[in-house]
Amino acid sequence: MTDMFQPNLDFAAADQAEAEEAFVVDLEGYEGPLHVLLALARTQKVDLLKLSITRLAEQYLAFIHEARRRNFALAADYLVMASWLAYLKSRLLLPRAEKGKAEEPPAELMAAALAFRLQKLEAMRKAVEAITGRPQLKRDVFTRGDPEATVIVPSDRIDASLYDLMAAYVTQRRKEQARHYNPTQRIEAFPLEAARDWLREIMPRLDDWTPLAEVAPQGDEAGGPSTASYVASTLSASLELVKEGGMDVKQTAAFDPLYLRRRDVGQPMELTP
Amino acid sequence: MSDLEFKPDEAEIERRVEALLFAAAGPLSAAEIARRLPEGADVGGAIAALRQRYQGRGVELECVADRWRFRTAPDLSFLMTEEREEPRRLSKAALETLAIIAYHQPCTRAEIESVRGVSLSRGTLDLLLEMGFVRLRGRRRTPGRPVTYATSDKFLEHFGLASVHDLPGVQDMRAAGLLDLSMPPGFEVPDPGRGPEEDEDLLSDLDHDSPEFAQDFVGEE
Amino acid sequence: MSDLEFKPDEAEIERRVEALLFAAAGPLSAAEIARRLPEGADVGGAIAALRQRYQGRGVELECVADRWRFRTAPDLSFLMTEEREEPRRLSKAALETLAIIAYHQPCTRAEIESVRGVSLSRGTLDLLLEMGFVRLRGRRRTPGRPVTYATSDKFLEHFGLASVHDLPGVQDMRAAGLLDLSMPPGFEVPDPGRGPEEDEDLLSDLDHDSPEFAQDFVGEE
Repeated sequence: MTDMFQPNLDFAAADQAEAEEAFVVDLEGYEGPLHVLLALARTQKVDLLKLSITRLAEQYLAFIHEARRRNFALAADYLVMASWLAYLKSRLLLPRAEKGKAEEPPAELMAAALAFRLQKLEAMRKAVEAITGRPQLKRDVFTRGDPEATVIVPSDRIDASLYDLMAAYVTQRRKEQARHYNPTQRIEAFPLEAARDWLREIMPRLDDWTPLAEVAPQGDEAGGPSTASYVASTLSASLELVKEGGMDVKQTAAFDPLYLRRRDVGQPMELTP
Repeated sequence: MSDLEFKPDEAEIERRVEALLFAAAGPLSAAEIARRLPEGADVGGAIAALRQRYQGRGVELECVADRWRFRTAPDLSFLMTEEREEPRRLSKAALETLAIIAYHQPCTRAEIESVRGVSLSRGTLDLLLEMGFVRLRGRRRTPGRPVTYATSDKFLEHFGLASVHDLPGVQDMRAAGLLDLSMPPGFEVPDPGRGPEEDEDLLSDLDHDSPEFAQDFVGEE
Repeated sequence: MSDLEFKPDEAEIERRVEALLFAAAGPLSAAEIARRLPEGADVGGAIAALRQRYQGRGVELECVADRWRFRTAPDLSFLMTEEREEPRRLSKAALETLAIIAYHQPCTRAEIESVRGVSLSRGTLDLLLEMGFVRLRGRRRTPGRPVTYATSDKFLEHFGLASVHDLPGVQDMRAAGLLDLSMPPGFEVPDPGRGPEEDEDLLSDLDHDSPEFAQDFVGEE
């Protein structure tokens, strides 16, 4: 690894120890797959550009395996990275028989790109060390504690940034929103109990698959719960009945209409009058 | 630090006293200085040496009521009062008003007040006009023909914007972490780059006789 | 005052610059100093002389964000226990984000995320903005016109840097190609947060339009 600046990077040593025990799986310590990969790559103790991606892939997969064994809920990006690495590794190892899919870059190029990215992240982490290692104002160096009574103020600055402007605007709009919000105006909902009673009442008629919207009671023009509330409460109640074994629900695809039907097999308990 | 092994010599003590006096929020007594130095350090000697060193410089070491502090050489005090320019610090009200004008321009005083929910004190708009961040733009063709306000070129310059189109929008506010889930789904930020509105007469159109009208109000930048 | 009759010599100019810098509440630019001195005064020479004079003292003259200020010598920080303010601790994520912005500025949120390989969590960027270390700088002239971020003068002042060119290691990193934001071609690290094609488009767009990211319309003020 090349130390391009700040030779006293003691954090490298600390991380080394951490990386050697990389299988002490502590996802909390990592921000994302790239940070895990960087920690793993350090154990190879080579220039990041000469990194063995296949070894790195193995290490990472072992890490993921261990993490799953310990029942960590792994974020999707960890798993996607795992499969991508496994794929890259396989492409690196397989002899290049014929040309791969035209649009895909050679595996070596993809590997080099990953190495570059790790190198870049590493450089940024060193940069953090280098910057925070500098003498900081009010921590290491101090300006005049008691400037003169008649102060010379740097005059060509106005204390207002674009961020201040944005923040001021949002604050305003938020306040305005709060003013218009009227908590006494409650939205009337279709009660769940009523929805259950309603379902029990019409159950005998649900021999065929019926769209949810038709099963739910129709809203009243003059006030009362909204149509959405009728549908939502009816859906909740029907799911309860499905759980109890009194009903079936189906949907052919996401966002398609839901269909309800009375269940014939198994006795629907006390539902039948 | 390495205090324990390292026995500071006179020059080092002098440096330390210099730093302490410089950074202190008020005058320090010899005892207060000694407390922060290694035992046996000759504080009196260091102060005398420093006093000597700063003799005739732009800054001198002064003793007030047995305490020591740096102060400007008396003959240079004229420097301190001359050409003193206060930085223009925008008050919260001014910044908020400016933000509303920026995003909702052109807008009238009543519109600003309706967003802010409080009435605008006279000084706020005046200040913005005087600073040159805001200009009178025209008149709304509504009863009373209220004046409309907009931002000026100086505003764009100060905030580093090429045009009012470049004001950060909803996406940017979200990216900067300013908007969260508590914001209503319909929250929108107007695009302030619109041309003159239908119901608005621009001041420049109105006042053929006195094209300088707007400038007169806004003042020199 | 007696400026008109009295032609100040170099030593006198140096005294005056010293007095001004000591009295200032913040760093002063050479222009700000010159404004308070007789016309034709060699401010640069005076600053160089002062810098020399204070070399190795308890107080030193330093250039931050193209301005000058006196500050205590870094090796004496251990003395300053009373003056020390416990700085707001920045998370690892915030520090990395700050470093990426500092070394790659101006850069967009998407670029920060692509370096770190994770999406920026709420609170990271807005904390940096709120602390004043980072500022919105302009917009990239690419589809979507994303806002670009840069470091502020306060960042340079806090870490004692004369300019962003003085960031530690920046020359070496640039020479090694590490500050290039465009990834090698065909590189698609999976990123469930964003569509990979979108990401790639963005990066290649950048490549074509502007190899140096100089396209930010906002110049330095």
